[in-house]
Amino acid sequence: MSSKEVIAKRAAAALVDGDIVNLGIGIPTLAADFIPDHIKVFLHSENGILGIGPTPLEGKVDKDLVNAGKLPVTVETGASYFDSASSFGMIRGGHIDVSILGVLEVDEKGRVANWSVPGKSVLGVGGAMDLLEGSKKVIVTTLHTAKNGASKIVKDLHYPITSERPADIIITELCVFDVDAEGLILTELFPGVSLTEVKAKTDAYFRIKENLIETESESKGAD
Amino acid sequence: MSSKEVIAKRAAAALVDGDIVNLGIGIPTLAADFIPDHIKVFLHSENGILGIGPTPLEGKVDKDLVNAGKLPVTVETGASYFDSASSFGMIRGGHIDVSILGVLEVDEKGRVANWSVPGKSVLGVGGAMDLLEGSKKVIVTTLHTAKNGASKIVKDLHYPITSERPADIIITELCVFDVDAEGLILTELFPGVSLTEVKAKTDAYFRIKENLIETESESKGAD
Amino acid sequence: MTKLITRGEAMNYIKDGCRMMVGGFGLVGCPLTLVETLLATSVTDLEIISNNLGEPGKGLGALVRQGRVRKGIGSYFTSNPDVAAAFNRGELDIELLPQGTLSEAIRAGGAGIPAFYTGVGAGTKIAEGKEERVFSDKRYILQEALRADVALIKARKADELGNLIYSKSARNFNPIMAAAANIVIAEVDEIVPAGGLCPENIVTPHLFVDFLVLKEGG
Amino acid sequence: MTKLITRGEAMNYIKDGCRMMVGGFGLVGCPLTLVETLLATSVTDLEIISNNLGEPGKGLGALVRQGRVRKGIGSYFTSNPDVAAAFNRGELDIELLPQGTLSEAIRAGGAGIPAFYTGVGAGTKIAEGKEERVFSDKRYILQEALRADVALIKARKADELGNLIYSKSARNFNPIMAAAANIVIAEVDEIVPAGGLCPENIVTPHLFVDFLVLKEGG
Repeated sequence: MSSKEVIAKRAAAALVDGDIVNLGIGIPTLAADFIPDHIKVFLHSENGILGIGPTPLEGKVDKDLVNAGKLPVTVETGASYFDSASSFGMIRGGHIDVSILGVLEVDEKGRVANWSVPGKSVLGVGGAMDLLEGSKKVIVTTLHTAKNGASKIVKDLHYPITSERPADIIITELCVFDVDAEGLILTELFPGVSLTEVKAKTDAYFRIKENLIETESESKGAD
Repeated sequence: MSSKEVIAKRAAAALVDGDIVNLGIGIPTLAADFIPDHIKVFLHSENGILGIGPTPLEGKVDKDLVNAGKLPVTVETGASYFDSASSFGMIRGGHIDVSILGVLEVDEKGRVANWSVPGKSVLGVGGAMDLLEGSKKVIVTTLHTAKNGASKIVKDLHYPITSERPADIIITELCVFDVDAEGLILTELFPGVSLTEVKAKTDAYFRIKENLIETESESKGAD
Repeated sequence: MTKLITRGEAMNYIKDGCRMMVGGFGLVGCPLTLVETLLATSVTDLEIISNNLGEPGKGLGALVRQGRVRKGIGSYFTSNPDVAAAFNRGELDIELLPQGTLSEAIRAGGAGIPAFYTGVGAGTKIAEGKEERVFSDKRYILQEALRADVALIKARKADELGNLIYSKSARNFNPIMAAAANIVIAEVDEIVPAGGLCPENIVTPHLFVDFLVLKEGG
Repeated sequence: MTKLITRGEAMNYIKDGCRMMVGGFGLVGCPLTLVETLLATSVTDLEIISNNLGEPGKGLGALVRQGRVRKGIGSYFTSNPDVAAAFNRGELDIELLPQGTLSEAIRAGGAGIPAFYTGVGAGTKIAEGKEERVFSDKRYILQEALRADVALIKARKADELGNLIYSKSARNFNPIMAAAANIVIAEVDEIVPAGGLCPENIVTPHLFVDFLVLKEGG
């Protein structure tokens, strides 16, 4: 499994039966492939769909049926369509159980930057702020470090903040942090990942859950 | 024709082809029977219907299909149903061409009181304020005087005002007033009605249209 | 993960002192099976958001007559003399809103909008005690959103997931109340399998609906 | 009283300097026949309210490339490099709103609500210059409604009266824009007789729609 798949799979494992889930672009979209068989979740798309299904087969694309990333999708039995104001009313009104989001950075309070890069013209925000503000639970999925090796889990955000509302869970290819009122708590290390490695690659201050377990190799992993 | 029918017929004559019309309870409802054959108007009901048709025949009543007065109605071909927030969005948003309203009183600026009687508990307003505030044109239909002979077209309202927005036309069994920024203008006398009678029965100050015509008997009436 | 419960089970979600939304325009579109079941319980001290409080002794009117309603928030209570009597005895608190302000406040509550401005009621008795503000030389008043602990609504048909469609003018306040309460219980005439409602025609998507109750005799 | 006009006639309602709403999420649900017809006119200096400004050289993107858009109000222009280029040259003004704030502001414009509060964007760059207010210890910002001189929308099917239904996720901004402009022109794939759409399933009642134009080749 690639790093991104490890993250997506762990995010999917955080879902519970009946959840209404909004998946962001990138790693979050991959989570759809790892939803456990014993639960049923419903995928919401902010462009006006509840009940998104798998990507259509070639030749079966409907040009009127796309997700928020403007990619062709299908719908499941029991799906519904609605207008954009209704869709964002669902988001802002607290009717989405879980949003899984990609980020540029997340800070030591769990706050997210995922919409704008400084120095570039600010020309797109889409639904990023709405989803972070309104979803009951926010799961951040991100590679632990950027291509240049810099930590993406930082003391202070270098990029403009998306919302004052922090994420609830942060999942990287190395570990999982929960977020509470004081900040980050490291709750899981993936198999083969050491606490030393996470400390080295994390700029943000974080607490460590009691009895945190390091497992040495993938084969011993519970995940 | 009864006085109320005279009023209702004149109100219906003020409608134009294609108008979206909301009819209040009482005299306004009667106007539906006098809509000229050569025009087509669409009746809106604030409880969520566009395209109300005639009263159903006995035995053909649908308990889920009532007007804003909670009386059984039918719908015409091309009708639609919507929720209460959408319906009042139409009203407040300026999508209703004409509202025909009953009143307790109207003042010399054309402002209306039609929702609350002083001294009694204020326990109902319904859609009265919305319709007055939001409709493009407001036609007031009222008997000229109350049962005790008091003018219903008054200098100052005795009852709580419904909206700061004045009516556009006031139709009684005696005459028609237009309303402009300065107040009332008497524009029509019904056949057999003298200017003297209107002056005697009207407490409000009003101007008189140039070349206003008094017709002596019903048979000579243009109406 | 079925949402279907009995009318008796539905009562577990209605607690003494709670704030409740009840759909309907008069008795049309009112969840009468749920209201009748509630009448048979001892739940009291209710705050009810509903356009009306039923008719004398009927629907919510029966709750009013039994003195189990602490406060009514709606637009038109004039047609129920019991409401005026209870109000005048000081036993019932009333908050009166223009019908469009009531419905917009409920929609706002469901859509995460804490407050909005409306021109309706500005300069009238309804505006007393409300904040006023001028936009483009016109007066508006501030209205805060309405939400409730539980909403009892009526729909014509549900699918097993809880998607809803309504019947004619019985739609009225039901779809907006479906979004504005912590627990939403929909009384329906009929439940069809998932897929039995066309995705384009669903009025209330299932994410708003917690429980389904079949109408008595429905 | 027919609402059907030609695509050429529709252009009479789009004037230099006007403020226009255009439906669609990217090209999905965008009234492309109307946009293409507009491209063939000389109308310029447009202010466009639309979630995006098309794609590079496509849909509204072609208008941007020709320098005929004065200002864009939307939520996501990042996918069209022409927009960034024109913005950086100072030739295009941009007002960026979170997508939910954009859609709610359009809905408010159609529903006679002058302004509302939203928590989305509070404490971020989006809030700069906006009024802030606290309700129940949480920060919100004030957003005024959006309206336009003309709206170009896309629906799947109309009846002769102008009632509309949409297709899947091509619905998006179209129903709310149908309510929020002085003149509303709907491009449709098909027109059926009155009565051809079920009253329960009509999404946009005909009172919102001024003119119908048939999609090219539709």
